[in-house]
Amino acid sequence: MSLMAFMGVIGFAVARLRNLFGVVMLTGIFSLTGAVLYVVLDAVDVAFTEAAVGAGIATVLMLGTLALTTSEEKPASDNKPLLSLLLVTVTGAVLIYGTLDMPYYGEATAPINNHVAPRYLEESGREIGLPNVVTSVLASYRGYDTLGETFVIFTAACGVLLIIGRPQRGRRRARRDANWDIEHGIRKNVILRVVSKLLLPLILLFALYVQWHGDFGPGGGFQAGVIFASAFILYAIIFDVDLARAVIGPKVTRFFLALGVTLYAGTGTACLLFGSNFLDYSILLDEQTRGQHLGITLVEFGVGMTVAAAMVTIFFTFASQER
Amino acid sequence: MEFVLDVASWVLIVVGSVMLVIGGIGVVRLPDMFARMHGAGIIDTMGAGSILIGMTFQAGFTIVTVKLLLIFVFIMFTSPTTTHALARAALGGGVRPWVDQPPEDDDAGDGGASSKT
Amino acid sequence: MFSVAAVAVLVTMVLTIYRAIKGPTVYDRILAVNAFGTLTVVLIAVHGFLADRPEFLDLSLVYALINFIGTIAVSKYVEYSHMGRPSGGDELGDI
Amino acid sequence: MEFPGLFNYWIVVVLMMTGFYIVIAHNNLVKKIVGLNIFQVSVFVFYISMAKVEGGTAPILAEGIAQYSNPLPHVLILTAIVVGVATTALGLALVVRIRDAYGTVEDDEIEAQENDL
Repeated sequence: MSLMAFMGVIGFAVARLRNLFGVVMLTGIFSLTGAVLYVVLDAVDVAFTEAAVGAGIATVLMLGTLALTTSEEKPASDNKPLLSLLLVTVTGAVLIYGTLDMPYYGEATAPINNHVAPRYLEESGREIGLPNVVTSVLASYRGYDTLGETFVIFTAACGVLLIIGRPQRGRRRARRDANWDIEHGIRKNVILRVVSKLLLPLILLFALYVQWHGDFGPGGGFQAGVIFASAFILYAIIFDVDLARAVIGPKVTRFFLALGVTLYAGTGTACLLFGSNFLDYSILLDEQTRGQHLGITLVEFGVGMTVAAAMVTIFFTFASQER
Repeated sequence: MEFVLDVASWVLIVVGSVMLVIGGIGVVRLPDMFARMHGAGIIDTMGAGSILIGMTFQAGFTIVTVKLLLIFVFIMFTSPTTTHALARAALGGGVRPWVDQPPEDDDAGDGGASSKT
Repeated sequence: MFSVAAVAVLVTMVLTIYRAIKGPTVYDRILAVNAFGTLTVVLIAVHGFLADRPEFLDLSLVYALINFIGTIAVSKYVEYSHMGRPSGGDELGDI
Repeated sequence: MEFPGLFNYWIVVVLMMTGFYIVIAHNNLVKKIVGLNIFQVSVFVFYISMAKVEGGTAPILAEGIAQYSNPLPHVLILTAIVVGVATTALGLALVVRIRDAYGTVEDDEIEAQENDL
């Protein structure tokens, strides 16, 4: 079954040499297939993230860029393809040669499954007390790592703001006619408006569920943040970016962007102040598992905030550019 | 009781599977974009819908059933909406329904129907 | 029983992928992606039952959600930015 | 149990090379970013297929399950996906900015303009 999914993946991986819009659509399918594959390979949390990110945000961002640039790729003028094809084939052959020494798929004795992983699986139930091992590893055992990743997201959002966030010599969308909008915009579409209004609170509620339920099932800060952001993105799409900006302004998003990272790092520092190691939450409450649980909840909340704010910021920055 | 539920879910899932494939063939074989939407509609409603309902019979009264029903309701809401938005976009973008005999407006399909108030 | 559904979903996926790759207009592609998303929802749910751990349905729910948002975004993009703002959607009724 | 064998990894290599090819052989910057994405996904799939243990299930502890898949690569990839989209956004922002400055997103045209200066 997983093989079937794989076959599908190759199918359009090969067929992706087309006009850019088609390419973006195929990327959407590509990511959907990838997510199914992750589910089949037992990585439910990863599939969750891919679901929230790949099919939604990534596609929307790509489209935003296409709207700002061009949707047709110009045919290549030089005759590089042969050379590149050769290079690619050679590299691929070398890599395939490299895989010949690898342990077979699904082998429990493979080195990757035999060092820290069994410890996580056996001990995390006692040490952290959460059923979802992925969350335990993410937020507690490898908390440093996740802190770094959160900072990367924070930095990326800052970078987007720095590069295209500033109004540039009248390029910024001139506040357009409110009348035009009411008469012609997508807002006129009553069905879309009504259905989205119905769905928006559900999406937000679901995001919160994912956020707080991430300790017990698939989910957590990263996924919840993206889903939360997608609610605002939906609002901005159906209504208008300016209106959405009025709901959640640039100052608010920037504030939460910073607050999330601060919460994460602050939790770590609090552990330090209580006399333990950085990001060792056991000290926070009298009992080890309760302390861990509190720490993980706080940290995941921080991650969720940063991710949500970063995604909203990035989307709004793209959407409020004018060609 | 167990047996009845099993039979019911079997029937629903098999019907759903058949409908999925029919819808898929429709998406591939029908002549134009608006007609293909009908194929996609079958996938979304009859196919996905009956498979999800069939699975609720297997799940019993648990949180799983609730989630399945939630997904079902969700698809029932979003699928027509997206189809509508898409048909509008296509019509606005200059795609015209493929009509055999031009005078008969009924052939315009749901793309045409959606533009009536 | 669930394997029947899984096979049907996979077959249908292949058909929609064909349409997505071939699709003469962009709208065909969007349609195919949307249908593919629904199929993903079903496949993940079915896989949960196949693997005897059906508690991961949150995933399908997210898909149903995100698929909606994605398709709306794409429709908006082709309807308003492709053709330029002033002329888009003028001739349609006032739905 | 011979069949899956190394097959997954070969597919990963094929995908990775597809992405690589797109990055080096195409001039359009957006297309290059799509290529990078494919490359990235191939790495994700690689990690996740290494984490799969035969007979294991998702690493969410439950009663009566003895064998779980390896959670560690899941963690790494989970964060990598979100970071990936954030960096993709950064890349796309750069593309938008480049189009502002040069009026094109084709690599060779940009190079030609640079040479003209």
